[in-house]
Amino acid sequence: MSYYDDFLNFIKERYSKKHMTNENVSGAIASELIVISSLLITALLLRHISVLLTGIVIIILIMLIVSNLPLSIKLFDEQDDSLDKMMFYTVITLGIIVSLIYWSGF
Amino acid sequence: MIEVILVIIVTLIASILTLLQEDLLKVAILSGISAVGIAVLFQILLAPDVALTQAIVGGAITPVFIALAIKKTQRMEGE
Amino acid sequence: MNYLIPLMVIFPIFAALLINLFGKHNKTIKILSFIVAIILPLITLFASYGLHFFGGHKPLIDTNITGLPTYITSTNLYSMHPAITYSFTPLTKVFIFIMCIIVFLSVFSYLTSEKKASGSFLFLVFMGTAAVSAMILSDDLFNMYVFFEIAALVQTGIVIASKAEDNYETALKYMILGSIGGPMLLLGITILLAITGSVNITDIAIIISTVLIKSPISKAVVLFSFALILFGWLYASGFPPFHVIKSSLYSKSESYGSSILQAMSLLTLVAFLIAMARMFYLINIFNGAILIVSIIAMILGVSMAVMQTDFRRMIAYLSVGELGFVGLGFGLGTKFSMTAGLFQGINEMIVTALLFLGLGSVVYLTNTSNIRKLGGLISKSESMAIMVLLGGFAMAGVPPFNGFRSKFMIIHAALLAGYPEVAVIAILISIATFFVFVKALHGIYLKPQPNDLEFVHDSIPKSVIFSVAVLTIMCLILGLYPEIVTVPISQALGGLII
Amino acid sequence: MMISTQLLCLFAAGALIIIGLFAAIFIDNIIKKVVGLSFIEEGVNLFIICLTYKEGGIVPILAPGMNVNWFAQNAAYPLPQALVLTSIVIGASTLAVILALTMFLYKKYGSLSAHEILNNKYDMGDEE
Repeated sequence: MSYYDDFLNFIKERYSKKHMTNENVSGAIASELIVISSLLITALLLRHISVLLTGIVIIILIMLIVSNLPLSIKLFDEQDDSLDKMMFYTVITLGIIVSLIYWSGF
Repeated sequence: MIEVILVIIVTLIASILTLLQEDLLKVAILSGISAVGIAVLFQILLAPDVALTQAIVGGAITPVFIALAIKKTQRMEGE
Repeated sequence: MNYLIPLMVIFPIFAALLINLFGKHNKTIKILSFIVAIILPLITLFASYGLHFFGGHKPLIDTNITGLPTYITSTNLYSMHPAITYSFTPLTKVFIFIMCIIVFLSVFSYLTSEKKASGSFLFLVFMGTAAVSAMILSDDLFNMYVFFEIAALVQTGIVIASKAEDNYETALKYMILGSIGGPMLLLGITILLAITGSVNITDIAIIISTVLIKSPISKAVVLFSFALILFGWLYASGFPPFHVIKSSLYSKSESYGSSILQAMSLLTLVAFLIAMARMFYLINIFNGAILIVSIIAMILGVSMAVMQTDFRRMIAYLSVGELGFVGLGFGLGTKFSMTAGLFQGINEMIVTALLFLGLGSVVYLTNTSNIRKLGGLISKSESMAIMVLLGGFAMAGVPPFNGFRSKFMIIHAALLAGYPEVAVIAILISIATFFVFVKALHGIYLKPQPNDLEFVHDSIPKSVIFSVAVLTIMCLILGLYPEIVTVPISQALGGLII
Repeated sequence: MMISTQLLCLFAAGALIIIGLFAAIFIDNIIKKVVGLSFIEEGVNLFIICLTYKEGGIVPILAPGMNVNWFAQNAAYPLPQALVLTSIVIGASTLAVILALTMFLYKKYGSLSAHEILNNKYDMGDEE
């Protein structure tokens, strides 16, 4: 249960001004599990390109995830309705899509 | 060739200056200049009908829209 | 020549202008828009399949002109399409018909539950219907781009016309982001136009697959244009990074508006997805790119939906996440999976409309959408609660509803194509969807009613219950007899994708 | 390598698009941001017209008495030019809608800063 307690404390610290309910905590935990499990499974798709790459990527991913817990709150903060963040991610995505597709298509 | 380079330089400088202005009315006018520069480029690139439309829409109508919006809001950026 | 095909686009535009003209006369526009909304699905139903060439300019190969020089008859020029071409296939028929049904039900519940009908809202609704119908009918990329921009303006307009708070801000954000997404799509289309000399999708597909893909230099140009069109498609369909703005667009509109908005973005998604699949299917990273984008959309959409406490926002994020399944079908790249993906698209359209309309009644009753402040509404209307529950089942993929059929097909297709990971992710996302529904339904209907909950209206209008019931029955029918939809889709796909 | 008119104009189009993307991220004032974004649209239009250009060609208008074969070989490509006309009008109408929305929002907030107006965060439903 220590993970749950850590999580609860983290959220309480973060949103101490507002009242917390079970719904928020259960939602945050569910979202956390979904994000972690689906990211790891998605990384497995790389095995169609190279098995070694998959291993490296998964190890890096696990390290990143462990060092960034809890993910869901951070993701939530990144995806609020502010135009600055949306615009930033839009331009970044444009760059990533164009360069990745251009260089990996050959 | 030299006139093409001149027009391009004017267009680009106008569009960069647009983004550096504090006074929003100057933004409207400079964006008009840059749009007219593009219209001249259209004429050089053998598209006279597009050049006409661009000169009217970009050089006159859009700056007027912006100027009207400024009149309803505020003129200087920092206020 | 089949004149009912262009009528599908012209009639709603004409009706929209007429309704806007009578904007002051409440009774007139109510009757007028009701009649138009009835006629719209009928046009689709009675039109026969085929091509329509605007201005009658057929390709030279189809005309009776003889004595042309050999440099025309021996090249691609002979079979090129000079006119804007609309092609009406079983696939388009299914999509436009269901869109029209949703428009009818939304407009019907709008007209009966609001005392004063707003002419501008109805104008936007019919204009949007025309735009998305044209997009999915059109065989011409530039025509699609023009209607895509019209659809973006219409979506903004529907949000502006609503009474939700902060709607102007959301509309402005959408427009500002759109001024990056739209031009990039245009740039991609123009690069294709420059290298092939045509904007007709069939011509471009033939030229790319026979000539351009062979040489590395021209392939680079095709790849560049694919990247730009993919980016424009992300904006059109609300995949990440546009999922935040799209879901906030849905949640800031009236429930009638949201149900039409999501149908519009779904049709846009399908139209551009089919166009891209026809043009770029030979590029080796096409499937991979679509697959990755869809999976990211599913993960982000559903994980965000789980954390919301505003139920409109919840459904909005869910609908973005479920759109990922449509992309998933195309990303797997087999004909079976594409059929499954498009079938899922249809189900998604029906179910999300059901949920927006059904839960919109909660906003109608209490004027709030925050789950914290709600509770115990099952005492107000049991039938609505049950239908919303069934809708939630359909979206999460519980048998015997349509969502189960399409998701099962997608998972099956993923296993057949050799991607078990994709199947696992699809199942995970479905479970999360179900979780979201349990949370929302408990919060709205089953939790004890808070003392400070105030009611604006006393009961839900009968028309909304009727609309939701019709949509529920459609879910059930499609779940029991999926052949009604899957057979025409797979027939049409066989002809479209070479 | 000789630098042609077409190549120069392509560079200009690219520069305009990049200026627009720069404005999208770094400019805060909404009116300036929108003007900057309209540069993306204009850059794309310029790009399209560049593609139709033919070195030493003529304007694609068929005057009476012109030899049709000679015209077909020398005229610029007219189809994209027709498309650009539509695109210009779309850009202008989008700009008009954005400016109208800006005017509404100015009444509400008394400011033109995108950071102040458009950053209203959506919390976990805890407001009020």
